[in-house]
Amino acid sequence: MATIVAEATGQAILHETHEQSFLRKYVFSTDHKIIAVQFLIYTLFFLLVGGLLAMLMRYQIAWPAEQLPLGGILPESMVAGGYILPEFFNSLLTMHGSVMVFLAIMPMLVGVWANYLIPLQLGTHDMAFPRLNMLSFWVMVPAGILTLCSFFVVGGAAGAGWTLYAPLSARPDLSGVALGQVMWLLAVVLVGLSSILGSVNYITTVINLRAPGMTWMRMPLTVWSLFITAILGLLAMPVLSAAGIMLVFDQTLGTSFFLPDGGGQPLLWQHLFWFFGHPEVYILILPAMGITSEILSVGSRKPVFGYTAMVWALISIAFLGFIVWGHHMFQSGMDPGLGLAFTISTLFIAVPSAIKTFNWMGTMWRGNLHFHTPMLFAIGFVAMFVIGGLSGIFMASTPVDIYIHDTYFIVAHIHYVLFGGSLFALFAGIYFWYPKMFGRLMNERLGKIHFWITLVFFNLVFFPMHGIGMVGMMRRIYDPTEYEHLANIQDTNALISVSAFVLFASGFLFAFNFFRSLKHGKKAGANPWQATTLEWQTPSPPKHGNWEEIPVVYHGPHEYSHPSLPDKDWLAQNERPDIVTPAAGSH
Amino acid sequence: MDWALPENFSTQGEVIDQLFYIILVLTGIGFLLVEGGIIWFCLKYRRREGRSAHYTHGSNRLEIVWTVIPAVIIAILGGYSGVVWQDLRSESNRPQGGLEFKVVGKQFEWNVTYPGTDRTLGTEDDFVVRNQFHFPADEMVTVLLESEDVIHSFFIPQLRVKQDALPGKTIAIWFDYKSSPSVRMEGEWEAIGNFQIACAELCGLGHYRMHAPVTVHTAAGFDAWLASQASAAAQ
Amino acid sequence: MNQGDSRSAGAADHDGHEHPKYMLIWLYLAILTGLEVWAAGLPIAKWVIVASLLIMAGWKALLVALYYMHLKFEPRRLKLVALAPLPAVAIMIIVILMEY
Amino acid sequence: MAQATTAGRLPERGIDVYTQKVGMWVFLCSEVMFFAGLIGSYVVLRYGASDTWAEPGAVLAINITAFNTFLLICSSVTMVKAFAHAQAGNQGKIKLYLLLTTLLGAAFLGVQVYEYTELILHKEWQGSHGFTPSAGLYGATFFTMTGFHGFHVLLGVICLAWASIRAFKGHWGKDNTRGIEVLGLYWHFVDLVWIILFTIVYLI
Ligand code: HEA
Ligand code: HEA
Ligand code: CUA
Ligand SMILES: [Cu+2]
Repeated sequence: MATIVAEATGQAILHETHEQSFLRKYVFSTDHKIIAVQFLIYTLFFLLVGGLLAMLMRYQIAWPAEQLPLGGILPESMVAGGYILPEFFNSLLTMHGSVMVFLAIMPMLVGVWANYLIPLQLGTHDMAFPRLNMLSFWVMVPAGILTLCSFFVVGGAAGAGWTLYAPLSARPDLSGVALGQVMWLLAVVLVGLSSILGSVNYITTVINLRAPGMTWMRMPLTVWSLFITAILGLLAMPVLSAAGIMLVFDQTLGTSFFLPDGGGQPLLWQHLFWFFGHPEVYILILPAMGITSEILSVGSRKPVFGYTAMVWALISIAFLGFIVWGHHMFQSGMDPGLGLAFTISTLFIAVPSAIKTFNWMGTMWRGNLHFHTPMLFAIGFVAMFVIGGLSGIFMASTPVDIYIHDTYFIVAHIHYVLFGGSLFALFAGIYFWYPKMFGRLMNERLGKIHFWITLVFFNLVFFPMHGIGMVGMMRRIYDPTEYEHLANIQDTNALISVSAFVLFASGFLFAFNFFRSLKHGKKAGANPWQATTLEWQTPSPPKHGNWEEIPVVYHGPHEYSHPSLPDKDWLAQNERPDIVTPAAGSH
Repeated sequence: MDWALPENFSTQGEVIDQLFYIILVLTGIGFLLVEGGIIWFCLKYRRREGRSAHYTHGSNRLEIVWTVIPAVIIAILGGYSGVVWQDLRSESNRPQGGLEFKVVGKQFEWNVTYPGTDRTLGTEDDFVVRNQFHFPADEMVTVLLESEDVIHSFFIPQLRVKQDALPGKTIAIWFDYKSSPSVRMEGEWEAIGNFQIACAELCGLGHYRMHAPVTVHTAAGFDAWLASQASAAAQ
Repeated sequence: MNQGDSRSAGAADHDGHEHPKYMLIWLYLAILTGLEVWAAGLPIAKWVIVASLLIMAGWKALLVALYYMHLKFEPRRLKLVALAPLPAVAIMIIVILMEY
Repeated sequence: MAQATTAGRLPERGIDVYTQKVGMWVFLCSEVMFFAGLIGSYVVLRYGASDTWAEPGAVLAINITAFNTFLLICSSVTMVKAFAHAQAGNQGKIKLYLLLTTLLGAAFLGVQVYEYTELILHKEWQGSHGFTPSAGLYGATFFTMTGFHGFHVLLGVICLAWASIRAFKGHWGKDNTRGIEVLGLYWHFVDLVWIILFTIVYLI
């Protein structure tokens, strides 16, 4: 009986496709693939916005005494007499961080890839709750609009850092930002809502809608990572929402949750923010790890090395992620005893991370490496993430953190894990799944040029930041030349900024490739990378409903180069393994 | 272009720097291992016609190796960091009866309350100097940090000191300045070190210029300075 | 939507168990509420009151979750889903309380 | 690890619970965290500034809220009754109990609105007239927590009203109980949160 019902719903979905208006089909669509593409366009736009903000910031930091070229086109409240104003600089850095984290990288990892890949890789017709899914995108739209508009209200956009430490963030009289801050918080509450709705969907889908034979330990690592990420989002985002709402009340209703004058506690904000914030940074890295594992396996033509260990490492990173948030607060006046506990728990995250790193290398070991663009970015991910992860060790050691806290050492760390990590993997993912999404391949040659420019200039931008951090350059300063101890590093700042401009420009190369290939890319066929997971076993782009018939899964996700396979080096998850002799599988 | 830790002048800076370099070596090894491995694999196993990849799902023995080795390193590092941290910050190690200053951050300045000639805070002869921090060398001094408005952070890079100043709370930190035998004394009050307090926590639009000069004196020079300031304040 | 969805519609949740005595639970909850209100005003040490109130509240919450929300009769994996956030809650509250 | 070679096992069967129910439980997990954030803050703030709290009963009216708690408990039992009758297919009883639940929920909201107005307009608190959200941490936490709970009740009542209308159209029945069960889960959760809020906000 079960299968009959299933087939019936499947058919229903398939049939729906025919008589749909443009609006239903592409705008208010409930098809997970369309929603993923909507998210992709949205997040690429905000990646551009976040990058632009960074460029303005970099100009100011490197040449604080120079006038901003074309500064005149910005309103007086931002750039006066050609100079970026300090309050605008604060908005720039705050909104750069927030836009990148909340509107670009997080929705790109989760909104795009969880939506696109979970149903396809698990072999179902759609998400568990398609309409909820649509809602989770449309909730993001007002969030984006609020964010963009906040630049133009009186007082400017939020300016207390993306961490919004109270009391600065709670008192317009002290920060000079009133409405902008509230708009920021409302936007974040909306992002939180979107991410919770998304998470409910992803978790339920993974728990209940796997194709027959798709056991837990046969799920592709991407799905595993997205599943764990959804759990993190589900449990962390509501705490930020609760805290954010209290902060809005402090600003607008005259409450004093985080204001010491009324008996409130500034540290409470930090605890709540980081209780969310640390799981959040793992939300930003786990899917990237999953994507990397997958692409490395495809590119090396080898099964993922240590699949089981990879799964458990994901789970333990997620779990540890909830008990380390205090490492952002070592110098905040938190109890020193707590600092000790948080040091230990934080350092232990290096263990599952090491497992992942070495397993990625194990995957490449004795492989047959195809250096196509996705593979290059995936390798780049491993190489760059490790640098960011290792710099995390410095900060996790409380005594060392006394010195490097709130310096550019932290900024270097942030970008090695977020750009070198998350964004590299995202680029890998886009190059990899683009043919599935749009039926055409992105241009390989342009892709490779994009990769090399990104790799080189990314390192030129962010590696020196370790250096100037060691010198003691603080974060979030408008004018480093104010300080005697920073006198010698202004040339480094200039180097960083120039490289940052090139890095930004390379984004347009990517954009060009992206849009051009929609029309002119090489036709992809169903499985251009000869990959094994289910999404490649259906036409590109897949039809509404994904499958005429739900596939049946016979074995694990990454079966490449099995010695007994006759004329190809891969075995799709829904291919019967009859040809494979038992026992040969183990090493 | 000079990317190094600035010269250190404090006792706590020594252990911090030492720990920094220990971690640098450990992570440096990890870095070389991983990056070297990646490059090597990329060269050695790049695609060649006719060769196929080695089919394996992994090795439990290796998993154990690369779980246990980092775990051991981490445990030792964590333990040692913890010991150092306790030494530096645990309330029970706070120097008793030494010289104390109260430093209050406020948008965008540092106001220092000096203990006066009786060298104790909270007495009649305390006086406040705006945006100037003087203290004697070779003595553990305690700073009681407060804030009037938002969170600031008291940062003196050359002494490896950093601590947030929280409104509504007083936080004690302690540190010293170790003079070297070859110091040059400058001026009337025998100044031997000049630094800046920087504010390391975003505190509003003047955050970037919230700095104050720090002057370290010889013990004698400091006493003289304190006396002169105290009498000036008394008038 | 497909397999996952349809398979269990029948058996498990319909005739898997007797209906719990809903009215009895209701009485239980009402009496506990009365007890709480009564205990809150007792002239005894504050911490005793707080502790007993918390126990009673927890008890009531448990009754609702187990019987009205049928958690007691659900498969183990659903119970796991329901319990998942509790460690996070515990850690959060314990740590932020440790500051004081 | 011979994954490649294990031929197709039986399809793994999810967790034997229908999807909407799993979804609701997953959603409730996030609700737990939301209220945990609020309650955790409440505990910490109160612990740090206990002198700004009044004795239980001095400002907040315990009797009225005890009655309100009772209303919510009653609505929970009517809700499960509606579900039980849906399973049994008693159309009349489904309508009756869903309607009752809706009304009880609405009554709860009514009492809360009354309570709020009394507090804001007529209560003396720390010398000022009116106990408002800006009346110190006590007022702030009180209104935030009960307000968000009230908001959840409101959403619940709207859904219940919709379910009742459907009941009158004969929508629910022996083979259509899921909507009622899932809505019930939400409703009981709201009750559960209230049980805790009532205790820590009013009684302690
Ligand atoms: C994707 C995001 C991401 C990721 C994955 C991480 C990963 C880690 N982070 Fe990071 N972090 C951020 C994003 C991220 N972080 C952000 C955005 C901030 C700043 C927030 C702000 O203030 O604005 C921050 C800040 C931050 C701080 C606070 C610093 C401060 O403000 O003073 C600390 C302190 O402990 C820290 C530690 C770590 C650690 C230990 C890891 C670990 O998970 C890393 C583990 C990985 C490895 C260690 C590498 C692989 C392992 C090996 C090669 C094995 C060999 C290694 C050893 C044996 C040591 N991070
Ligand atoms: C994922 C996150 C992410 C990313 C990608 C970046 C990218 C960059 N960041 Fe940022 N950064 C943060 C997250 C991120 N950052 C965070 C969280 C902070 C902390 C904020 C705080 O302190 O509160 C921070 C802070 C921060 C600072 C410190 C500010 C300060 O403390 O004063 C600096 C300074 O140089 C900086 C620079 C840059 C630069 C030069 C880039 C460049 O790499 C940008 C390069 C440009 C692009 C990557 C865009 C290219 C893309 C396109 C052109 C799109 C194509 C379009 C279509 C297809 C439509 N960042
Ligand atoms: Cu004070 Cu920054
Ligand atoms: Cu962290």
